[in-house]
Amino acid sequence: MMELIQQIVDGLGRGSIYALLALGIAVIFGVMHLVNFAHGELITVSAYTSYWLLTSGFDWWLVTLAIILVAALTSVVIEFVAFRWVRGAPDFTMLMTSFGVHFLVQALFVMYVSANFRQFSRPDWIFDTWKIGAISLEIYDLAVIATTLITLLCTYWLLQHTMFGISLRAAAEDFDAARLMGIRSNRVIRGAFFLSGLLAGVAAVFWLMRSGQAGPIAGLNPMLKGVLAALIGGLGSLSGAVLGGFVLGLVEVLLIARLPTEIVGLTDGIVFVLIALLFVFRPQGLITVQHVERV
Amino acid sequence: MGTDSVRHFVIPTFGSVLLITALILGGMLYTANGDSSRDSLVTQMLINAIIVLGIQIYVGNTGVLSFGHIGFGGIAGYTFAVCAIAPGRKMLQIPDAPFGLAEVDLTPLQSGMVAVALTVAVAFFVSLALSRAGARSGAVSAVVITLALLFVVHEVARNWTDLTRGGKIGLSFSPFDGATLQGKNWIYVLLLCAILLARLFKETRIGRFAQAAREDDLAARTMGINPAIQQMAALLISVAVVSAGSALRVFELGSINPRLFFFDYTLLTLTMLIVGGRNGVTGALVGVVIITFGSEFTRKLAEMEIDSLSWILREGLTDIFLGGAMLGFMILRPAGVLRDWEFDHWLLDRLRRCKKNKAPEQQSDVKKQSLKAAKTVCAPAVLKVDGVTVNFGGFRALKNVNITASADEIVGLIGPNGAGKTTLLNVITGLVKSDSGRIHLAEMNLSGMPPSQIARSGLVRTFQNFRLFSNLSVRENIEAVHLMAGQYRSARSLPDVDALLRQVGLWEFQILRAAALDYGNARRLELARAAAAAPDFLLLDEPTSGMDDKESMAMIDQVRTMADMVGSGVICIDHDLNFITGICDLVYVLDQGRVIASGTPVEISANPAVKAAYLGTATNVS
Amino acid sequence: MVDEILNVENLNTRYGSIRAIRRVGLTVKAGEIVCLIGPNGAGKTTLLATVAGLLNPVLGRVVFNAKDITGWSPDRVLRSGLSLVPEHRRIFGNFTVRENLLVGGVTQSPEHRENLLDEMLTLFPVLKEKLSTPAGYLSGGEAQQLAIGRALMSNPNMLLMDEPSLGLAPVLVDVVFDLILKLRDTGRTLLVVEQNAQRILDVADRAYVMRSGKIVVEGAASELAGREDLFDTYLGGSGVAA
Amino acid sequence: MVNRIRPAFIEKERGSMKQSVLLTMFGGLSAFLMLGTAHAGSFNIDAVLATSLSACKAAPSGTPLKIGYAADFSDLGGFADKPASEAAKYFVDLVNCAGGVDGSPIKLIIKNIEGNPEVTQRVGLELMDAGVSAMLGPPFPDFGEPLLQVTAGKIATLFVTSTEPMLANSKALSYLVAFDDTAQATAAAKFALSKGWKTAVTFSAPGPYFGYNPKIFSKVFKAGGGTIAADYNFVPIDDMDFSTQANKMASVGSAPDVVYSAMLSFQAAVLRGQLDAAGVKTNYLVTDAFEATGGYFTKGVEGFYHTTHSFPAAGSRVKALADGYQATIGAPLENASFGGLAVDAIAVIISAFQSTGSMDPKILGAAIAKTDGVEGATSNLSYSGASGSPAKPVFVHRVVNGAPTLAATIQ
Repeated sequence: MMELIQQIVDGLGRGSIYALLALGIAVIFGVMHLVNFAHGELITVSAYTSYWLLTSGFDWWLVTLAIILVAALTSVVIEFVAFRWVRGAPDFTMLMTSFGVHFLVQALFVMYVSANFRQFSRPDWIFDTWKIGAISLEIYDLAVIATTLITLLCTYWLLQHTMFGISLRAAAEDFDAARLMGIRSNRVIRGAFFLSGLLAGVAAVFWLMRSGQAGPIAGLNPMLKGVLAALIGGLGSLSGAVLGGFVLGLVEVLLIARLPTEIVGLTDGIVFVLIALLFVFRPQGLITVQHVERV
Repeated sequence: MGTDSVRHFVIPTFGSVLLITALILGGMLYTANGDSSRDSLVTQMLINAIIVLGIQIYVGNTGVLSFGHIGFGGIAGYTFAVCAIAPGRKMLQIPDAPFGLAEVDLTPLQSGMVAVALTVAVAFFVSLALSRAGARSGAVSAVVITLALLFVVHEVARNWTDLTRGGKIGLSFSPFDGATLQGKNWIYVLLLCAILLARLFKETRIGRFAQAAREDDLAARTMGINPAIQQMAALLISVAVVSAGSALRVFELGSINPRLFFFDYTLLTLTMLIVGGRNGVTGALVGVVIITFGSEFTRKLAEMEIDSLSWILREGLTDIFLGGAMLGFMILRPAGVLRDWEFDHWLLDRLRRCKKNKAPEQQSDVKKQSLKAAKTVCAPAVLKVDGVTVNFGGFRALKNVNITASADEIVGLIGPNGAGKTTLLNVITGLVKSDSGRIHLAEMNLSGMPPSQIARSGLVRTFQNFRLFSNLSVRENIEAVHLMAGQYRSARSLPDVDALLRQVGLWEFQILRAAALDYGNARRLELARAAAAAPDFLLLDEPTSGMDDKESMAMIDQVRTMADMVGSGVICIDHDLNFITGICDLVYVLDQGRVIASGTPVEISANPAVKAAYLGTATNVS
Repeated sequence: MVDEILNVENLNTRYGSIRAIRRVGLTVKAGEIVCLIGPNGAGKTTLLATVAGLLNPVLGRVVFNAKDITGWSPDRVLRSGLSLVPEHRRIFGNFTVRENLLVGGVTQSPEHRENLLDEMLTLFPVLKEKLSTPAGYLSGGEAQQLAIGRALMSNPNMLLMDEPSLGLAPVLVDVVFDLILKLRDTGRTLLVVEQNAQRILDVADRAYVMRSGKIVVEGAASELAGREDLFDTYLGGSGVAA
Repeated sequence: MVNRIRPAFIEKERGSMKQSVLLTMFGGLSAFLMLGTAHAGSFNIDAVLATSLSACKAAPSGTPLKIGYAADFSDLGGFADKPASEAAKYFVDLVNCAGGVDGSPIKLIIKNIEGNPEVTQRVGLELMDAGVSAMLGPPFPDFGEPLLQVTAGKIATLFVTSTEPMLANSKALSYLVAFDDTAQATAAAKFALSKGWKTAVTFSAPGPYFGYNPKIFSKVFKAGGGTIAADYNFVPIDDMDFSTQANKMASVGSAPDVVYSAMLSFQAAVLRGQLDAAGVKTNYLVTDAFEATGGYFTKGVEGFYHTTHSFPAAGSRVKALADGYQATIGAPLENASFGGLAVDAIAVIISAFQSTGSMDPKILGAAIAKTDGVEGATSNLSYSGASGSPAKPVFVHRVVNGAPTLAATIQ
């Protein structure tokens, strides 16, 4: 029992980061119908930012702010450079565009920075734990969960109660109708990328605190987890993405903890099989978004 | 039939042979200086071409984006390696291989066949999963499932060390026993097979159906095409080609490791496919050539030492080229360099033009085939709509609708906007489920059947907003449905494609892309396409909308002749009362989901309730 | 002409490769109700969509309030004071009624938005009770009122309405037509596409009849309403001389 | 003797432009003096490393000895091949500056394999077409194996930074320059036993390196009387959360004496942090991955032991290489160990060339298998008796106050 609680706490810690990444992907999918496989590049850029700032002696608190800002700006820049030209194109085109961006950013870092991993120091408190009975709570996990909850609440508030949020949701639901209401498509899409970048930035802070390294492919793994979580949740649904993130985190932890050692290495593979099965039997993901086709 | 087999078999075969000849000659020219790395580049390019063509068979014809094909390649590659590597070497590499695989000793040819067979078997189950998940053009579920396959193969290859020796190292042939390909004959043979398969598959019935579903899934289904089966067939064939190519790739590289068939290679092959034009075989080959030589050129460029340009001529340039090519093409020319242009189409066109110059084509008089005579032997089929009710949420779209139509008459369905006419057509063709009521055609109960089966049973429709197969030519639009009729409606005499084309006045435009037609012609094509299915009933949704008076009146004749040619009844929704009175034997009037009147056109125009429903007066029937 | 608020000249729009409207011209004077009637597929909706900026014309111009708005994006058109109530209403089903109205007021300053919201609630008392209901649960009539209210939230000078009575029960159709009159009384100009020709001719000042992408008849509504041959014209007759 | 003193001298004088000019002049002088005393035609690595590029001897006029380098500059192998190729270029410049080898200059041709197996084969063929007498190879077997298919025993390939035992095959003229993982893990186990550690926990992943090292370690550790308490699985590079494994280890009660793994430093640091937090205090012994990722300065690795290729002790050749490189190029050599291994590889080829006097790839390649006691930058290398893996010492570092100290040298 204690073991299970412990694993749930661990899983929520993992899932929080996934949830933030997935939410960012779902926001963009909502307004543009784009599965953004270039979302991980925001983490890559954040990683190099933290490396440069930390090795120049800046404090983690400052770096945190910088990461979030840089991620959000990068997201807007990527939209401006690439995605704005394929707006409204078939899904196939947009998907391949996002892969093109992924390729290019990676190559630019190999070209102009280094193919090597760059290490930077983690904050001091990162491994501190509180013991409550048999359960050890990592401060880090608590911080992640708390920050994620706060971020999600802020995002929720933003989406529900500000004109920007309402515009964003309106554009996600019916883009043309939203334009007819006076919502500027440029502004709302840029806003979506900015928000998505902010969320990726918050996720990046925690991801990087733990990984402590930057490399050209630093964003690949977080991108995959984010996309998977968003897919589990049903892509178009924002709450589904958050749910998907937590589900993915929990499933991973439970698999790592419960699988026999010989096949623990297959955890990612098993997660993929589960997701494929989910799509075979529920192609819309956990939460279904209705899209009506008129004949 | 003769000209058909020329167009769909002889010329494509001839074109494919010319294509491979061009590739081989080009390769020989490039390697003429005896440079062994150039030789190797050409070999690698030809192998990539096989794999890309394999992917093209699936992605091009069905429009479903697959990330999984390289995963299949991985399965094939490992199977091939495990079978073909000499037992002595395997004892060093994987002594603990399960099922005694370490002792297996097969020739490369046998191993290749085992690899293809095994992979196709796996593909069969994947195709079941894909069709269960409703894979179709642009569906996310297909992307996820194929991506999952790619990752699972990669993870298994990394973790099943007893069989694969794990990540980063993998299996390898002994560099001494001549594992690399002796001569290129095998590659040539396989490449020719791949080109022929890909090219001819496009012309087969299955290929045509798949392309129709790619262009418009819904329209294909209402024309009697069940995309799931075509996609399954396309997947199996394409996986077989990819597997053979992957086995060659492993043989040529002399080794395999998990990275060999993973993300990088998936993106590389997809880029090749997309750059050239994924819907065409010539396009796919051109893409392979462009990307191969483009990246080789950038690689050489990056090796150059020019101080002033060292900021760009450095490592990573090839990746910049690949990423840039992908991004640039997606933004500027998403359909690729050649779109779906085929070399042999162009060839045929040229040949035709030559012929025309020599001997002017005799003006063929279209003999209006009348099949009605043949049909009158048995009583005309009757379509009965019996007490159909449909609710959308709280809104009752149809209320206890009863309609009877006989296959020897033309029945009109009129009523104001929102009366439920289109909904009724949707119910009849199976696109909308009714909450109660039944639909019978002759003695058959159609309720609950999927749209494709209803179409095969003899009900085919057109759409208010066209749903043509827009990237297929006018002729191909009709041919796809005609092929369906040949398969499922062979009990009836089928209309001739040429006759249909001439009848609706599209003969001149037959090689035009359907998307390029103007309004009236597009409507006429929809009519001809539906007629090609040799249905018992043609269901027409607003056939004259957007046409001017002259065109509308001409349409009366066209619909009549069409119905005559294929011997079908017509149910027709329209607003144009002149059209309706001109064409219909019987008219039903719908308002707010119920039938408010029925009778001959004359009776109907005299009925005040009809006028009220249309123009909306205070005497509105409620 | 000072009182001409909307002027459409020689407008041609393609829908894909298809030319959906051809050489269409019409004018609307300030304070008028003008209706646009004609059979399905005549191009009425395409015309409204082009005026509102959803489609780009291949030829011709649209002048609104003395400004050439041809080719403007929909949000810019809206900001210039021209609002479209689209066909099938297109309300945001997952939004509450209040949120739907707020989206409509996205171009307004926050205070003004609140004022407009109050104004709408007095204009549409039905919506007041359902402020926090998801709009997807509204009945057809309520949804139509919401759609109109949402369009009015941008405080437009002129309203384009596409089939406002479509799919409504007769009682609700009355409500909608009363509303159209009420809106005119508040000084707004209306261009209405309507299936229910007789009813709209009763309230409109002038009418245009479209067929096959062209305007075939134009005249005072009262005059057209009295014409017995309208029924035939409307349904495909060879046409009455304008 | 002079060059033994030199590194310390450089340490002191670094930073001043004027002095560094003086320094290079002095270096040139000392090299000249040394070569003067050395036997003509022989090759002395210490002398070469002490050469200054600003005072070169007359360019050698013989047929150049061509050496190819199929290097991976992509995100996969760039971390190793970038610094290694930089050091190789620098070293070849030094050799040529010092008069070449037996009158022949060395020509180094570096080509990027771009992390792509197909390109690797083409690069191999291009290098062979260019007439190289031997070539250096990339760090990983997933490109090494395809390369060996085209070299096919016709030319020697020296894998500069790889430790994969399967790549070592003197029959295929395929050689390692670093010790292989068998030697590395055996040395680790011996070191653990010598510290008196009795119980160990390993972290492994299936496959080579990450799995092979722990496997050999366990075998040797058990044979020496130790116990392997448990083996935990992890995902190399990607895993950033070991709380599940840490909690499991904590629940066992008694901490092991040592945790052994081949994981990369940023991962090992996370593991250690989480184990510390879970109350498991233990020693950490990891492989050379530390220097691969240059992770000394992160706080999490304090006290770690790791097995590696070299130690830049004062007066060592690696230190001479790194310091000379920095003084000449103006930037530090990103990774001295990998740089040292590249110099080792060139030294081995030179030695084989000198012993046979032939530039024929087959003769030269076969001669490598018979070379003994080649003086390299990281250590001396011997190939005779081994099947392509050199016999050379394993250095065990310990991180103390954020800097490496030499804990042991295991032969």
